[in-house]
This record gives sequence, structure tokens and C-alpha cells, in this order.
Amino acid sequence: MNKVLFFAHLRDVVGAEFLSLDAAGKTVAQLKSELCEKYDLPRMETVMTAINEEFSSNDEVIHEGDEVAFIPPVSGG
Amino acid sequence: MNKVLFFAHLRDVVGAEFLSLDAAGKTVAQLKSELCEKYDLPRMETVMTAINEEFSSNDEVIHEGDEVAFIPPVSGG
Amino acid sequence: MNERYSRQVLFPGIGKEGQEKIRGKHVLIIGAGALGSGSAEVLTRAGVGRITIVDRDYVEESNLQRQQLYTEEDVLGKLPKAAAAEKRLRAINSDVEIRAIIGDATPELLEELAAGIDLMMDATDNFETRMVMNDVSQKYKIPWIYGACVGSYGMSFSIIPGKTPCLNCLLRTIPLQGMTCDTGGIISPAVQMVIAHQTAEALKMLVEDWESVRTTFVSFDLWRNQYTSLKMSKAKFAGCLSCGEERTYPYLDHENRTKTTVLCGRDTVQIRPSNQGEVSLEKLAGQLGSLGYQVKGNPYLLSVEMGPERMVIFQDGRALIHGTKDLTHAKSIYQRILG
Amino acid sequence: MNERYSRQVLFPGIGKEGQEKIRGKHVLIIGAGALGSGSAEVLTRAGVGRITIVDRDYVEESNLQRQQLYTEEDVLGKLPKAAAAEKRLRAINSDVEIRAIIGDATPELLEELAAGIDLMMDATDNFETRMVMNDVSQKYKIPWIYGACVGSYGMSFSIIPGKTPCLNCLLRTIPLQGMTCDTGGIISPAVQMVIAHQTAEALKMLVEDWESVRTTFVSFDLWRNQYTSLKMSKAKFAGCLSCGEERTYPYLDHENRTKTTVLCGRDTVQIRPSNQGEVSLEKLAGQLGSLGYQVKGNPYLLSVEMGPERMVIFQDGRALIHGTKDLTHAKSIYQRILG
Repeated sequence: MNKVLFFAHLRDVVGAEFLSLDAAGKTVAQLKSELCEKYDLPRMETVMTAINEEFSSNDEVIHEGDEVAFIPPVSGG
Repeated sequence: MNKVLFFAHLRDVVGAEFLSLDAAGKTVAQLKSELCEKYDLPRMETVMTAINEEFSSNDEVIHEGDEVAFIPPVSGG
Repeated sequence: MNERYSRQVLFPGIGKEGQEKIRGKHVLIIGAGALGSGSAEVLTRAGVGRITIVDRDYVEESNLQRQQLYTEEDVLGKLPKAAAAEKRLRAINSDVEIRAIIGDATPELLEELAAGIDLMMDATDNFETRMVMNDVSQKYKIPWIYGACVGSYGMSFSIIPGKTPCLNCLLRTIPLQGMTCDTGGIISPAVQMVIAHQTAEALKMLVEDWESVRTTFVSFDLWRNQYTSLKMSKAKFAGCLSCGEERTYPYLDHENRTKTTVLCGRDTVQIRPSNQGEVSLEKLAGQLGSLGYQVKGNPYLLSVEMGPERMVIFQDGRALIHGTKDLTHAKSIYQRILG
Repeated sequence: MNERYSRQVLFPGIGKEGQEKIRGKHVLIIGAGALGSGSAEVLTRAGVGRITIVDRDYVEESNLQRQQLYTEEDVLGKLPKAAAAEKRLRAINSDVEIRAIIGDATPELLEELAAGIDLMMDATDNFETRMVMNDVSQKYKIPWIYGACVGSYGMSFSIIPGKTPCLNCLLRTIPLQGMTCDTGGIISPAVQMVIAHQTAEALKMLVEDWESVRTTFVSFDLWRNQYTSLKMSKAKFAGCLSCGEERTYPYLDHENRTKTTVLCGRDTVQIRPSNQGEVSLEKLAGQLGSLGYQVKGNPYLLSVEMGPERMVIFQDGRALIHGTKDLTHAKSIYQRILG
């Protein structure tokens, strides 16, 4: 299983701080598009992804037990 | 073994962010007084102690693998 | 050493030598909103030799809740932010040479200013300007510090040319419709938290303590009690057009820039964003509606009342701002909503 | 709703209802130094109904590096901090009822002020006053938010009577010789970071979002890139004299208080701290010497030149401040060095 964390407005859309789901073997891009469909998440293509607190690109493969976090960059200032 | 972390000026006195030492079976108070003697640490009686990121009193017993942190309260403002 | 900086000189990370280095430096701050006014105040108090601050807006009532250099008098006087900031900064520290530039942070302006700048502070409210800063940073080898916030959420990352990944490595493209303070709201503690991180990194760079500069990407949510720092060692993208081997500095190029045009005789400005792409008009309408904006629309466009102006947004991100001929003002309105 | 607070009302954690609650509240800020001026500015901008701020010092040149409400003019005018703060806060937001009290935050004063106060912000520079705040908090059931910083290091903890542990649970006794900004230096980003945490918690409490209030003890070091938050569920001490069942509110008692006395005809004030105990004169001499103070001593006492005054410290923590008859000023000098 994988713990998937959502930050900022993504958390509001999903309705939870994290989800437990099985993402092992999937790429970050695959997980993003699945979540996009299920939760209607906005603008996932530019959301930063971390696996185990380390920045990861869209083609990184997720392993069993990895913690995935989605961190949307914001532009306010 | 135990990882023992030092914050603020304690880190300067010890000369390292953390030490690896064997503190299993000792109380927080015992570890404090041993470190006090060895490193001439100032005012350890009012330094806050955390075991595994949880506040701990002076008579708490440290277990194998516990991470201990010393966090000195400061008064500046 | 001046008594003024005595408490800072006492701090071992700075010391007398560090204070003299700070005194010799020139910092460019892009934006004089919440982050810009806060960073400018910290750096002015710290005794930076020269500070140049660029902003295109004037002080409005809704700024006072979080923009720390401004008062009610500045709102009444409709002062440009850069001018109001300069006035207050001089009263705080007459040792510091302050230069205020009232205008848009275009690539031309930033390239012109680049010579002699030691550090750029990000205090803008949109990604387009950040990408321009990012390219200028790489081209002229000037570090810059990204910072942004919305609601109780914020983030910061230090970018050092030749050493760290750059913003274009992380984002690869300008996010369309990033959250802004005008769409997600903002509380001032989140602003303060970003400023704390940005200015701590600034001081490290100004005293040239490169070892201490944070290498992680920090993000936090103060309302939800979250704080994370991400390792960025894998973030550098070899094919990056801003910092890679085949770099072209795409955001300094006229083609990749938001185009603003006054539509003849119509008191209207047309905005054509650099990152053309599908805008979800339906979602945007729902979002703006729930924020209290008056919104009308059909599947092809959305019309939003914004005070004296009216903005019409099309599916491809293009917009018309009715009720103004001022290009900079129109762009500012657009970026407030679409980031 | 006022346009002024529109961006804060947009934030879902506050909203219109929250803004009205903020408007109805009265916050007491103890201290108008770095933390106090920062917190006061954030809360004034946020539109708190009434703010009372207490401080005993006047604005000095060495304050300008980090104390955000003050200017060079305030230094020249030797204005009391509370008065200078009031002037600036009024210019920022004339909606807020500001009351400035120039004086020492004694137990008598705080007990007198307690009625009608919804929240106390800690912005003092010593543990003795914090312990008084802590007892007042427990006795009158007023939450307070501890905050402190030295160098690039800082911390914050929210204390809610009947719910969280109190400061006396954590410390059990007043730390003698805590680090202060006069002995360890301070950089302003560390101040901003504490303010960010304290004021975020303040807003949560003012809108009565008790679920979101942080329950952990936060500490950080911005120069060393550290951030920790400690769970505090085990910190409540049943035998605590401030919040336990057999409570006596020891710090409201005259016996447990620093005593100041003018020594007749000698232009000298004697300070007798509440927490009598061994002071390591040798260490203190080394520390003060390395900070540039002129120090002379023998095994029984230490003499330190401090501008126009001279302080003589004895092994038991007692001190004589030569060159003044002003009790409050003398205590302020003492606590700057001994915390």
C-alpha cells in the first residue's frame, strides 16, 4: 500500500489529508491521471510530486510502501 | 545505540548536531548529568527533552533505538 | 561597528565580517506586495547596502491586511507601492540606498538592472514574471529565492545558478491558473512564514555562507500544522531550456510572453498569455462565483465584473479587459485571477 | 464586509463569520520589542477589535535591526516603545482600538487587565514575566501563546487552560540565565518565523477554531535548516502549582518575584531574582567578554560596564545596577543579560 498526501487546495478537493491506495508499479504520471479522473483534480500536470520526501519526475515508478506527496506550486505573493 | 540531538547553543558546546551513543536503560536525568560532565553543558536541568519527538520528563527511561533531542528554552523576544 | 547592527553582529553566523559583506551588497526585489514589502523591510533593517524594488501597482485598501510597509494614508493618496515602500524604508534606515521603480518587471527591465545585482528576491504574484527572473538568474549568474503563498499555505526554494535545479526544471511549463491571493485568500502569518524563509536564505547568501544555504524545497500550511522539506537532488533536468546545456532562456524571448494590446477606440486591453492552453471556464466560473464575483458565461467565454473593469476570458486563456487602456494595469488584473 | 479584509475573508478558515469574531476580540500583548511589534502589526492589520500592549522600555538604535514598528525618528525622540507602537498601529488601522501601557508587566497590572481579555501574546524577553502570564492565564482562563527566539533559533507553544500543559509543567522552575538577544544575538528572520507561528495560532483562537490549534511544541533553527514539532501529550504535570489540582499560582505571589530596591543615596538599584541559585560567574564572564562587554571580576562577583550603567553580579544571582535610580530600567538591564 502507499500513503498519498495532498497539500493546499488539492486536499480540499480530495476531502482528506491523505489516501491509502495501491500505487506500486505505476509511474507518477499514471497515478496523477488516475486521481485526476476520480477526483476531478485541477491542473495536475504542474503539481510537484515527492516520493519519500524527495522531488520526483512524472516518469518515476512508485514502489510498495513509498509515501507520495502532491504539492501544488502557487503564485500568490 | 541512540541518536542524541542538540539544539541551539548546546550544539555549539557539543560541537556536533548529534552524537551516537548507548543510552538504553538510562533515565533522561542520568543521560543529562553524564553529558553535563563530559561536555560542560550549561543549565541542563531546564533543558527540555524529547524522546522520538515526544516531550519526556527527567525520569523517563530511554530504550534501545530511541532518538533523544535536547531543546533549550530561550527567553529572547 | 555601528551600535545599530550590534545584535546581528553578535550572531555567530554573521559577525563583523558578515555585516560588512551585507553592507556591500545590492539586492533586487521584484514586487512590493505582501512578500516584497516584508522582505524589503527585513533587508533594509539588516543594513543591505543597496536595494532596488520594482512594482507596477498602487496601494489599495485590500492590501493593508497583510502588506506591512503601507498605511491608510498611502491608500488615500493612491500611492504607487514602490513609492510608498521607498518612503517608509528610508524612515527605517537612512543608511540604505533605496531605489524604487514604478513599472512592470519585463525581461528588458530585468536584463537592464542585472549588472551589479548580487541577489534577487521573488515577491511577484505570477509565474510568468518568475520564469523571467529564473532566466535572468541563469543568464547573469545571480541567485534568486522563490517564495509564494495562498491561504495559510506557502513555499520557498533557493535557486543558485550552476548549483541547484532552477524553477523551469521543477515546473517545465508555466502553470496556468495557479492559485492567487485574489482567488484563494491569504492570511498574513503565511506571508510572514515565507518571508522568514526567504530572508534567512538571503542573509546566508549575502554573507556568502553557501554551506548553510538550504538545499530543500520548503512548503507548509500553518492552519493545518504541516511542514515539509523536500530533497531536490533529482530535480535538475538536463534538457532544461533555462539552465541545461542547450539553454535558450525561453522566457527572455518576446514570443513566450503575455501580449497586451489596446484595442483601438474601445477602452479595452487584450491579453494573450504566453502559455496558451485550455482554461476550464466552468470550474473558473464556479470558483469565482463562490468568491463573490459577479460572473456570466457560456461554453466559449466567461465575463467577470471586477470593480470598474470587466474581464472576458476565453477558453484558450485569452482575455479582454474592458474599461481601461492601461496595459500594465490590465495585465495586473489578469494575473491576479489567473496567476 | 469591508473591502479591507476581503482577502482574509476569502480564506475558508476565517470567512465572514470568523472576521466578525476577530472584530469582537480583545488581545493583550506583553512586550513591544521584536515579537511584540510584529504580532501587534499582524493582529492590527487583521482587524482585531481591541489590542492592549504593555512595554517598559524606550526605542533604542540597536532595536531597529528587527523591531518592525519603529523608525529612526522614534530613536531620536527616545519614545517609549508602547507609545511609538501605538502611533504606528493607529496609522495602519484606525478601526482597531489600541491601548498602550508604558510600564512593567507586573502580576498586579496583569491581574487588573485580565477581565475581558480573550488572548495573551507572549512577546516578553524574560521567563519571570512569562511565568506570571502563565499563572494569570490559568487563574483567569485566558489562552496565551509562548514565543521566543535567539540567534537563528526560536520556538512557540500554545497554552490553553484546562486543555494543554502549561509553561510551568514544561519548565518546573524559571531557567536562570536563559539565552537572550543581548547575549546570543538575533537575526530578524527568526523573529518573523516565531511571529508567523504565534499569530497563526492567534487567528485560530480568535475565530474559535479550536480543532485547528497546534498541539505540538515547535522549535526551529533557520540558519541550520532545522524544524521539529514535539508531541506534548505527556507533558502535563499533575503536581503543577500553576495548573494542577493543588494550584497556588506561585508567580502571582510577592515572595517569588524579582525584588528591586533603590539603595539610598547611592544612585544604585539592587536586584534580587526570584530564582536564587548558583550563577557560574566564570562562564558568564567568558561569555560577556567574548561579546565585547568590559568585564572585571573575582570569585565572588563580576562587574560589567553597560553604557552609562555598571552591573555587579554576585554568585547567588543578586546584582547591583550602579548609575540609575529607576527600578524598571534597572530590572530591564538585568533581564537583558540574565534572561
